[in-house]
Amino acid sequence: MVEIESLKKWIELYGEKVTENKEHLNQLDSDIGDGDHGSNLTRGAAAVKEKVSESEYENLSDFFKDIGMTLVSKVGGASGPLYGSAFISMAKQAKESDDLAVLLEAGLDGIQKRGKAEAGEKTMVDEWIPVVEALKENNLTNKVIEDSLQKTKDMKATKGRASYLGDRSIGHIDPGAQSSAYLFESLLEAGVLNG
Amino acid sequence: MVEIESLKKWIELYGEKVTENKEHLNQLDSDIGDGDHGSNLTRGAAAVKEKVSESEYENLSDFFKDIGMTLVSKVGGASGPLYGSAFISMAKQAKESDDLAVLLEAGLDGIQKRGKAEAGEKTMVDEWIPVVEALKENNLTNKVIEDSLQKTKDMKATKGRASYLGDRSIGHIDPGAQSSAYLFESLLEAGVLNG
Amino acid sequence: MKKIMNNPGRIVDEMLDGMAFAYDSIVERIPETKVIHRKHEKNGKVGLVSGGGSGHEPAHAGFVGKGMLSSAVAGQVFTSPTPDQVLEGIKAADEGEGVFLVIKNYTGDVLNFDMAKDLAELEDIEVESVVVDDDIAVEDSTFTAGKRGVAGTVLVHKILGAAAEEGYSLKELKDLADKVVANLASIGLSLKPATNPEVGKPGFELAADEIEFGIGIHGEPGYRREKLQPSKDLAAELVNQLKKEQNWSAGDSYALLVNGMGATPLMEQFVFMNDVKKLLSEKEGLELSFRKVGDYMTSIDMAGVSVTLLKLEDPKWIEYLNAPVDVIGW
Amino acid sequence: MKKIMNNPGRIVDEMLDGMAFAYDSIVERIPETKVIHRKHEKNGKVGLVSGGGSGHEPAHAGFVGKGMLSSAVAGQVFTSPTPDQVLEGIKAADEGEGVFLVIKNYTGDVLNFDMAKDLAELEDIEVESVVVDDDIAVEDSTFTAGKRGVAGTVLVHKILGAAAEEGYSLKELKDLADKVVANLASIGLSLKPATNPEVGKPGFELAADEIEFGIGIHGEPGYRREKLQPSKDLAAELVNQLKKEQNWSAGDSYALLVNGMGATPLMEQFVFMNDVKKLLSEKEGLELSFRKVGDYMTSIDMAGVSVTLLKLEDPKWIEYLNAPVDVIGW
Ligand SMILES: Nc1ncnc2c1ncn2[C@@H]1O[C@H](COP(=O)(O)OP(=O)(O)O)[C@@H](O)[C@H]1O
Ligand SMILES: Nc1ncnc2c1ncn2[C@@H]1O[C@H](COP(=O)(O)OP(=O)(O)O)[C@@H](O)[C@H]1O
Ligand SMILES: [Mg+2]
Ligand SMILES: [Mg+2]
Ligand SMILES: [Mg+2]
Ligand SMILES: [Mg+2]
Repeated sequence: MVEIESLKKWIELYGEKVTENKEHLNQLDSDIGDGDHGSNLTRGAAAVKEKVSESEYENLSDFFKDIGMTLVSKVGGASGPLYGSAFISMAKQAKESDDLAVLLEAGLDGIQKRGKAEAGEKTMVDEWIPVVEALKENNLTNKVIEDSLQKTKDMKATKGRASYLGDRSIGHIDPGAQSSAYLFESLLEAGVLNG
Repeated sequence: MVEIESLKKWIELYGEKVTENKEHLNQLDSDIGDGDHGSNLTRGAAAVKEKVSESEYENLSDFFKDIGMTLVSKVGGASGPLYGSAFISMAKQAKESDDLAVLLEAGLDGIQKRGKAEAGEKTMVDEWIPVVEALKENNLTNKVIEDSLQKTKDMKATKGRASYLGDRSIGHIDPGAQSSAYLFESLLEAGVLNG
Repeated sequence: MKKIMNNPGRIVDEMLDGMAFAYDSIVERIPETKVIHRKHEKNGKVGLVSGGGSGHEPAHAGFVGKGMLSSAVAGQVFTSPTPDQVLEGIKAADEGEGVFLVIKNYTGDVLNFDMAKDLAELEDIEVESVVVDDDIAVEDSTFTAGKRGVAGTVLVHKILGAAAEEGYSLKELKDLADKVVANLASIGLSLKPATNPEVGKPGFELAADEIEFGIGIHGEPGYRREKLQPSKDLAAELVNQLKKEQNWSAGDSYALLVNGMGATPLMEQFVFMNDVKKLLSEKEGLELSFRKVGDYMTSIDMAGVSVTLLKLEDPKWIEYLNAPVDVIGW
Repeated sequence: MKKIMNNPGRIVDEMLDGMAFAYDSIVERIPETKVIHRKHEKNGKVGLVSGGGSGHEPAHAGFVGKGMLSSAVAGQVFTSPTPDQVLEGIKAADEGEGVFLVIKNYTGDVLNFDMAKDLAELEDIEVESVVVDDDIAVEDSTFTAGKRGVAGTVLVHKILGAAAEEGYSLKELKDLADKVVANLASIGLSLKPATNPEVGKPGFELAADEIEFGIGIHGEPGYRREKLQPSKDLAAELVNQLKKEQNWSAGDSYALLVNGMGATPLMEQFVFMNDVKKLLSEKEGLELSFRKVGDYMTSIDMAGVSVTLLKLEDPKWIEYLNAPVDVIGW
């Protein structure tokens, strides 16, 4: 069972991490994309912060829905609808469950429904899948997060903008996997799991 | 009295000098103009060479007229009509005189009628005036040519493109004076005066 | 980065305001949105909406007006607009007969426009769409996001715009769009990368004597780098790629667009057109029934050109390409 | 130098061929000349001819066609065309009612066009002319060749073109031209110099954080260099210079042209327009009855913009500015 307060903390930390690492995310995206992933998410993070800090939430679903809608309407690009769909899907799931593993699994499902990416295509999905697995088994650690991230390096992108590079996408970390790693690191730091 | 053969030599040498020094003329023109004086005259020299080498001349006037018309129709820019007018004016004068000083004085007159520049305005005129003077006194030397050229350095341009620079035109040799210096150096080298 | 701008974060807003002010007889900006809408009065025709990341000016807002787009939705530079913005564009364009979306094939655009379509249908606006994927530099396989949408999109706008103006139904527009896109192929090259104002440095690097074939309009990688070479050789390379893709027969009728990338002087574009002409018209014997040269689908300040060929399957398309329009950038 | 070209010495020829091919319904190249002539059939009106060095595309050939120029004469890059070429342009333009020349104020252009005028008169073609000198960055004194002719020239083409189309006599065109030129003022700035293909290196140097105010369209020096600054400050500087020159009163009617120098993305031009608007319209209260943004009088691949203001002394000028044309570049 998760508390809204700690979730707020989570999302706040995530926003901070993305903002601090804006240039790094842009750089990763420059290497295999168009260099805007950090700028996109920073814009989204600022909007989410404003939205969430202004509101009182009675239930998880409204909280996730606000985040999802804000991301969808502020981020743009590929990552906007994907992260947005994750949170909107979590909002739906939150009406039935408050188990974090279940919620994040619904989030992953939202991303995959929208973006059609499977494991191994070098997208954010490659960060989400192992994390959701670990959560289910109750052993999400920074190592899991970091290992999955590093694994995207050897993958060849077959979805999204990086797929235009073909083999040349190999050797680079996927920017969306990196921003997802920040999301899950923040989850650990915010202590949501201990809640 | 001048011979057409030596004049042909003169014009040939002039064309060679301009062509060899194309970059230098462009550089002088870059400093205080638009950097094309060498390219303009090289284009003219090639056309004059073709025209003159194809033709047999019975009289001076036709020879000068061909050169003048060719320059007018091939050079463009400010220097095209000015050099062109010089030779066309010499062609007119050649119907009455074959004295080189008289001819070149007519040439200078053609330039000034067209371009309205007086002495001291930092134009080709500042090379022509002292040369014509020297020719009249029968003492044209490379020193006269070089000295007049160097004097344009301290002048402030008040005609042509260089005038936009105002005081900043000071300290640079005028490109049209430089190309005119080549014209007169060639005159000496071709031995027209000894003719 | 040397750019005429104030705040990179506000560059799109200020651009849209400048555009709406300068051409207020043709377009207006819908307040509080990133939508440029035509002033042309509504007369019960299908609305045509396009858009995408900014930085491709005059695309897409420059094609809004009588005879072309009803509205254009601008995203941040090189970033797809969001679904709520696209929805605003759709709502403005709707004249009761449905709205047709022209989407360039990028994951971001496809996802955002698709979400907008869902939203519009919730508001009872019928929506159809086509995804333009004319960039043959990219392989169209399951291992890529598919071919990218580039300059050929502008020809789609023009042809569909004229057809919509003529009164085509949503369904008819969809059929026409599918046919046009199937006959469309583009390919580009770059001499100098673009600098996204929000990023502040060039999207890639090219040596002083290097060019890249097959580059995308957001600086996506091309298929080969080579030394700078004469225009006629550059033209030959692009034309060869197009030839491999399309089945040319002498006498076939094509529309030809030579498109500048934003920082390529028109002088160079015309020289390039002259070389392309020699290859297509004199050597291959194609009938180039429609020709156009200029900046239509740019990539900010990239130097380079692209060539688009549209096989004119239906002679009516020539009419549509030549139909008069009242827009800023055609 | 990175340019799409073959032989720099043939760049103008190839450009003209490319242009005539691409737009053969509007223009033709007169064989063996550097003249682009409109295809519009002759109907006994005064012919309008302009031209100058190349490198300013779409000027001048891009303005040839119904409602604007009858012919445009192209010189080498940044070099005035020669009198024989101008004469060809005049002859092509002549419909029996005389020919009017629009000359930009540069020594070369003035001398060559004047010689052409003499030649045309020998062939019994009546010729009148105006010398456009709208660049207020240069002092108009006996110590200079006078103010330069820059982007405002395009508005002269447009207004005179519409008037000629309406049937103005040579004398009436001359009066109109003099009035328009007297009310015209332009000023520009540069972020990056142009490279003349025949020269091979930039015409001047600017540091990475430097801009120059008052630069000419051939890279002639401006009046001051400063650090790069926000668009609104750049706009304020140019607007202030124009204000010093023209006597503005709130409510006065002006035409406004924001002109790109060739390598300036439209995005930046629109942002700049937005800042100019705030100053002229919101602060000074001018009535901007006609507005236009884009590349009209460029300087090859220079990055920069210019602002042109034309005081609309006669409301008819607005009509002329808005009159339809069939040209490549308006
Ligand atoms: N089809 C997809 N499914 C899942 N994730 C995707 C897909 N396409 C792209 N992504 C993710 O989006 C990231 C890029 O996001 P971003 O740079 O913001 O958008 P854009 O590519 O439109 O510029 C990629 O690094 C990748 O992780
Ligand atoms: N009014 C004038 N009278 C005499 N010479 C002039 C005049 N204006 C310019 N010139 C000469 O022309 C030269 C420049 O020629 P050129 O570079 O070929 O033409 P442009 O200035 O049109 O590019 C100057 O260096 C100067 O000597
Ligand atoms: Mg990206
Ligand atoms: Mg010069
Ligand atoms: Mg993007
Ligand atoms: Mg010149």
